[in-house]
Amino acid sequence: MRFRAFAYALTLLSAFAATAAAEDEGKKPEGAPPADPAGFDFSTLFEPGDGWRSTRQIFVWNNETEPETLDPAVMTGVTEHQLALALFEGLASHHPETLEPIPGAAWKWDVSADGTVYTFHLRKDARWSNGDPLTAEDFRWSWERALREPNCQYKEMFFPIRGAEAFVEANEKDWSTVGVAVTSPHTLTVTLHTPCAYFLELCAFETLMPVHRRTLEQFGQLWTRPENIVVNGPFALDVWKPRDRIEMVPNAKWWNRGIVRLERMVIRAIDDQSTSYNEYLSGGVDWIRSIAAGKVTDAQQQADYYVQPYLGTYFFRFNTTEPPFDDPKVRKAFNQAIDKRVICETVLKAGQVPATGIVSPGIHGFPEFKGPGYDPVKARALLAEAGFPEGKGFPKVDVLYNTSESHKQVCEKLVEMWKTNLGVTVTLRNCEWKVYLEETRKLSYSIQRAGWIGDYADPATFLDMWCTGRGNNNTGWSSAAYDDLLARSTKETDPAKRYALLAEAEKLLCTDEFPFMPIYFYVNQGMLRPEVRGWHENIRDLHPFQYLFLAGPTKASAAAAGSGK
Amino acid sequence: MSADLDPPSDGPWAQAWKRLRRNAMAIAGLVVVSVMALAATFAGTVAPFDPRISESWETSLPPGARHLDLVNEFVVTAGQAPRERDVPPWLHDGLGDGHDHACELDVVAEEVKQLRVTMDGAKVTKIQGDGARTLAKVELGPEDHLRVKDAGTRIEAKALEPGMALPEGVPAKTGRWVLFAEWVRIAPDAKRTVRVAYGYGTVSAVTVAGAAHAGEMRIRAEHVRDLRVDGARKEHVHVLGTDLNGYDVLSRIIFGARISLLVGLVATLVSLSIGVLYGAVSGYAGGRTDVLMMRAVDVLYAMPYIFLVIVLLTVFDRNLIVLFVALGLVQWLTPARVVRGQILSIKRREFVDAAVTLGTTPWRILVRHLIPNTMGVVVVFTTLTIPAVILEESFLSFIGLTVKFGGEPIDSWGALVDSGRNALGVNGERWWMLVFPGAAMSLTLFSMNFLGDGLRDALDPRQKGRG
Amino acid sequence: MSGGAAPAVVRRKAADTSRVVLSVKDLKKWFPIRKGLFSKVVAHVKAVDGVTFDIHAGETLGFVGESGCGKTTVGRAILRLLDPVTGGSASFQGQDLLAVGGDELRQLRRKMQIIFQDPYSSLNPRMTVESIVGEALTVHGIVRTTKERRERVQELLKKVGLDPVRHIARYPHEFSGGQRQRIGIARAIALEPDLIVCDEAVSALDVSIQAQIINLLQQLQEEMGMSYLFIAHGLNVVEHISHRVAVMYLGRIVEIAPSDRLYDHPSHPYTQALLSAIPETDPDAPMNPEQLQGEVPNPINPPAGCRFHPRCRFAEARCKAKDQPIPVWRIAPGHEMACILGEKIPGAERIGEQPGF
Amino acid sequence: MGRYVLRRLLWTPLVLLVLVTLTFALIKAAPGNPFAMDRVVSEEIRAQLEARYGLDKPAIVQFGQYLGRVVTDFDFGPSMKFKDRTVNDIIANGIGPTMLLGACAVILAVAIGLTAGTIGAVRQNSVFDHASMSAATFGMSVPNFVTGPVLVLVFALSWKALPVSGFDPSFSLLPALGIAALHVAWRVTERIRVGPAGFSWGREFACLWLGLLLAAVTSVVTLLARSPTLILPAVTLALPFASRIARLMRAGMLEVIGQDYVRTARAKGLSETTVVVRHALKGGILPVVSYLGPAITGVLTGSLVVEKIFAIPGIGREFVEAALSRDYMLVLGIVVLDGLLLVLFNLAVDVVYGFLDPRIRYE
Repeated sequence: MRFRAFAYALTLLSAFAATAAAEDEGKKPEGAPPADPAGFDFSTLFEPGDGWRSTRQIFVWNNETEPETLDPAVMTGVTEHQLALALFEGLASHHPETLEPIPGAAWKWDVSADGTVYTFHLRKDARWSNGDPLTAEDFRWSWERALREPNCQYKEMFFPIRGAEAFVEANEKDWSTVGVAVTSPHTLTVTLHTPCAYFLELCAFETLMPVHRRTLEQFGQLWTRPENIVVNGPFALDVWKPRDRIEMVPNAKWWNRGIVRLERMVIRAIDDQSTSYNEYLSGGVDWIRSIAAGKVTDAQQQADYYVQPYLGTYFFRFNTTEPPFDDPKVRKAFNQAIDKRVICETVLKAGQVPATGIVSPGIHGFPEFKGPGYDPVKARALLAEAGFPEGKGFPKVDVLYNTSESHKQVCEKLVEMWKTNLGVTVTLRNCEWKVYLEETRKLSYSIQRAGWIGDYADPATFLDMWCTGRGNNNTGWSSAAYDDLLARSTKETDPAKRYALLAEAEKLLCTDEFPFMPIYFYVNQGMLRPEVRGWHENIRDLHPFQYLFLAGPTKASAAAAGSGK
Repeated sequence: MSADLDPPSDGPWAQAWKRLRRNAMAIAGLVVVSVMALAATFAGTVAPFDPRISESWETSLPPGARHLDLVNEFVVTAGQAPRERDVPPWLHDGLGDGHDHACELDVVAEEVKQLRVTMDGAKVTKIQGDGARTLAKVELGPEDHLRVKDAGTRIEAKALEPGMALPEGVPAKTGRWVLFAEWVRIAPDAKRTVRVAYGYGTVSAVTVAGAAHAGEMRIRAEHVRDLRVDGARKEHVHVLGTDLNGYDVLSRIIFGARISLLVGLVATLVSLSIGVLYGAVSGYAGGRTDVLMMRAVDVLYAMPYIFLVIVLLTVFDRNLIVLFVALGLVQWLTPARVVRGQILSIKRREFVDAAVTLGTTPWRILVRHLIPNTMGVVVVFTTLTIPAVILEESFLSFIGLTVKFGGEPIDSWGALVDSGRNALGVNGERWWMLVFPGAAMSLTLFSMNFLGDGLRDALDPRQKGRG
Repeated sequence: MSGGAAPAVVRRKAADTSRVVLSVKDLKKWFPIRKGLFSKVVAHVKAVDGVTFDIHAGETLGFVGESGCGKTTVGRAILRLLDPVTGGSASFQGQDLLAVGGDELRQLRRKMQIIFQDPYSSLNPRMTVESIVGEALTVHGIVRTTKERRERVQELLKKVGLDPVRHIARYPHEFSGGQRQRIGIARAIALEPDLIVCDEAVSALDVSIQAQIINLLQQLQEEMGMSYLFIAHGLNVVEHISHRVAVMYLGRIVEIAPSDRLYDHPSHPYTQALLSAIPETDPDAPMNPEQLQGEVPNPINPPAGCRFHPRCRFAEARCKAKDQPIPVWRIAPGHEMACILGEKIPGAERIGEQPGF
Repeated sequence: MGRYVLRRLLWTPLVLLVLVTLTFALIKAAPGNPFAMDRVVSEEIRAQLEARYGLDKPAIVQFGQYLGRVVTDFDFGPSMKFKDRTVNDIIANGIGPTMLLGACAVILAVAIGLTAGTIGAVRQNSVFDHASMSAATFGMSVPNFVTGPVLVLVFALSWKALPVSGFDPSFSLLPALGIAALHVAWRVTERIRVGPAGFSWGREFACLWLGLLLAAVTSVVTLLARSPTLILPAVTLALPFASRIARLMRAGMLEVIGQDYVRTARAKGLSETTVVVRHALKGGILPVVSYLGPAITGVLTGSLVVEKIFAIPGIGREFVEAALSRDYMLVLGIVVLDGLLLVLFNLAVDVVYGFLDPRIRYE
């Protein structure tokens, strides 16, 4: 569950229309690896394409900024996440199109009937890049290390596992209380405290990826250097020039080496979005993951531009512990006074979808909730009911947002609409990211801008946090009925019934209560060369690099090949 | 030695002024700076538009673009006085001028969906609309039609789906290209004329197609095709165009001048006050005090100041006061040194000894005798520091340390220039968002520099031509 | 001051020798020379090295010597412009001049003023004549309103021969050198002081203007009765105005005598040399055999023995001996001189000595 | 002179101490936590983190430990943002590009500025003079975050002649060319060295200076010719300084040319070039040299912008981000480093100035 509002807010990624996809399903493409014994046929992911053999397979793309770390357990950001996907592999991995968990380091898994015990069977041929076998003990050690590592800030990812939360929060020393057991060198048994529908997705998440024990113990902080690092993913680190570029080559020891067609990835760290865009235009890179706000109009004219829905919601929190927003009527009035369509079409302009619910659409099988929409007359009536006819006597309130041009524009628009439709004057208060976070934590705001990006394709990622006392609630809002719905959903093992419970929870939030005010669902825009294949649209910004290849030469790949690499 | 000194005397300032007046460039600079300062001071009156109200459907209009004079939504109710924000200023003004007025709005209420169609030659490969969603197929209703955005050319098709070829008439291109299409759905009462009679404080009647309309009437500005007030077409013009958010560029520049000039002036005054006082005290005190104070300056001189400013601005709330202090702190060292040097030579002059023998207190000597004699340098420093500070501020805007002016969404020139450079298209599209704020800033800096040079020459003729 | 014709010589009034205004004893002012990393004092410039004299009420004491002899330093030390002095004492009207400070000093300053050599740098270019002359009045609270001040300043301007109406609002740069010096004088007399140090007050002026200013000073002395310490580098300048004249050489007084006596009977070789440097108006006078040779020695490291010996016509071997005191002789009432060979002068009476080196 | 340099060097630690203390105090006063994240981290995890970086101790203890580490081991501590890297490591990576870029910019600026200024002064009031001075005033008034993108637009996107961003310097030919240039410069300046009055230290230094300048310019031009990624950033960074230097140079030259000794030289019938090179240049260059101190500070500031626009892996980009993400250790490290550089460069400039202008005495 990553709640990310910074520069990445609008910039998420998705897929280029893979036009040539799956021409003839049944036939195994030439050069594809053998089918996996587990039953999942990886060869279906080996997309056929002409001309890749005659092309230097060098993929140059911009990863926006310098990664804070290459240690998967310590990572927190999108930038790092991209790199972890290439360098490491969890027990499960992602299907590049559907994002369903498919076998990764484990070739199959069994789940107990009550959904709480997972038995993972690791591949016997899985190896570290230095040739060491990858075993269940590697995972157990890596997970224990992550839970003990102070720098690991995503420990929450382990919390479905029995005893993990106590191990961290109560500073437990005894590992045996945690439901992770190595039952054979290649079998890992994980016990959860309650069923967790998305646990396999978590197993593909970077925090749960394994690290090589001997390397860490030998090199300490320096273990991620190109000369030291030992990985278990499809790519190995070759060059790391901080703030400039990272280069990767295929990991020769990876169990599915045959599927990897790229011979090299050059990953730039251009953080200025205008520069990034210019670099794409000039042919310097073949994929950029975001577009500068000022360049969107320009980019939309280009055929290479892509835009996709993204698993994330942009909303505003209300501080429900203090008047006037302790009154749900006021919150609802504020919500209905906003014409979200105008914000999407005139401010954001990248095809963002106006939001009336909190759960981002696109989660398979979960219906999109349609809450009350823009209705200034109704909004005024609600405000009058709450005791502020035409906004008279409304206390001084402000909108807190972190400094950023696009947030500013959205906030300005909101203020304008509240003024026009409700007669209420709201002032703007911006502060810098790290300060904004502290202010949020202390509830020192009236209205606060927020964004929430789901870490797994499950509605729970958007609904969990509104339970009483959850760390990311940050509104002071609490409802016993809501808590009950969520508790019941966790215990429900039937997916359809579970979704129904969650849908009811969303309805509870977004019909009358509105501890927050949803504005829009994120989209993800970028530019991608048509020559890049094996790259699919999806709502989570995940494009496993092992399936990518170039169907023809690009300027960037030619230049990179020319420079002697 | 004749004692006849008529005509009446000139003070040293008057003399400098005389010399300055002979310097055409400096005077031109002075005029420009004064005009800018006046415009900034009376921004509310001078600016044609409110820089806080964006006209969101009037984005990226080129300079000189004319537009119907409406803001976003037009909301009236018969028998009521409309709220200020709901109607354009002309209507509001008309309510109070003691006459009856009427305005007519031609409204076409059509629902337009934007479609982004990726083409390969004449073949449709992908359709996106309704947010970022990829559409499998677009089926048009009986009243619907498709048209090419901006050009308005009708696309004669009843459905749109990947794989199909577009009918002729649509300008086909080779290779992959993007067609922006509009899917137009016209409501049954699509075309109507709304007539609003108003005056004497209220809207007296709202009529739609001849029939009186009761209750609230909301009209989206983007649906209005024509607007006549008392029979005359009502338009306004954006002399320098509008920006990506629909703000009037000229008004933004005028309001931006407020911040930039204010920052420049106040930070300069802060720095010079500190610098002059410090330098003067140090120079006049002399001896160990002087050594100590100057060593402190040396120490501070070696600091990478911009780094400290950045730290300051990230540490404290980013408001104007902090910016003044931060920028002022950067700039005071050089004046302190120069003023000290001046004081050292001035304090040796005998009029200071004379003042001492008269029993004048050290403080009075400092204030009455020493500091006034450094004013020439100080004035020159002011005119040269202001542009430096304005540049400094713009630089901070660029690296993301924009300063807010009392919570108002008003940007400094630096921030305007930065958003202008971001908006600049590959072939120089939307140049006006960069060029005009940039020109305003450069012109001011230019003028200040010329004025500074001129002042230096005028105040200290021996230094002529330096730097 | 109606200029044009040669100025009439104003007779100087006799001084009141019964009242001593200023008494200076063994005054020393050394300036340290610092060097090196830690600014260590390595030597001193002994600008004034033991000077003793009195000034009586209404008297003009001429102070003469080549540049660098320390005469200006004496003047400034007395006015407390060079704090602190290295040694000695000075009392002004019985008050210890060197010990007072703060407000007391500022009160004392009302009674002692200075007129500077350079009429250009001694006036603040950013102030009008009114504020220059009137400043002292404001500072000491003598005037309360601006009107009162203007009236007082106008009176003063009239006194020094400036136009009280046309000149009062002007800035210094609009005046000629002589006029500026008058402004300086106006400023000095504004507080009606008892002593004015005229620090080469006329040296920078043309000869004709010099006479005008000197006459003005004498006139003012007659009217207001203050004493002058009149510093000059040539004996000719002080001749007419001084009651007594002191001759300084390298930080010490070598001879002091009533004016007439000194010019008629110069007894120190240095005084003789200075006198002979005055251009003769009599074309028949013989060429001067007593011209000074050489340069003034470095005051950081003055010659051993008699400081004048390297340039002295009469110097003998004993004059060069180190560490000997220099005897001081009285030749006539009020006429004293310091010379190792003083016993050769008839009637010389040894009355004391200056310390040697 | 030597003593002056020594004294200035002795001051350096004090300067740095004040700098560190000031920065440390500021940072400690800052709201916002380096470990604040967009998701809420429980107090236990946060406490563990703070303990890891020593933030649980009182500020004064932290400061003491920090100073101790810096002084004894020259260890600026771990970065709080970059979990795999230390501040030393980050600075070591970033300082090279920043210095290289800065050096290129300063040398380019000096070369362009001196040439334009000299020609402007010699051909006073000519078309060239007016044009170059207008350009210079303009160059001083346009911020480099405008010049940079416009240059990119023209040279990289429209003409496609240069890359948009990156950092890929190539040094292969540099040493040879540098030596060759020095040799040529020596040859050329020989004509000046053999003046009428024989040996003179002042003239020797002037020649050496000129020679070094020529060599530096040649090296930079070679470097730029071989490293296309460096051209736009170097030019962007150089322009405002070139403008200022051109103006200073022109004014300085005009003053010198008006002086008697230059008139005498002309009257002696020496050629215009000889007069300019042998007599006027040295005097005219003084204001330029005294401007180099501030220019170096300016280059450091400007590199923050240029590094961002051209994605150069320099120290400036690190700094801004470090300040925003409250990476205390990195902020401190960079501030100290830049302070040190500034002190040393300013000292060097003062020394050069002292050589060029015998009137200046360093007590």
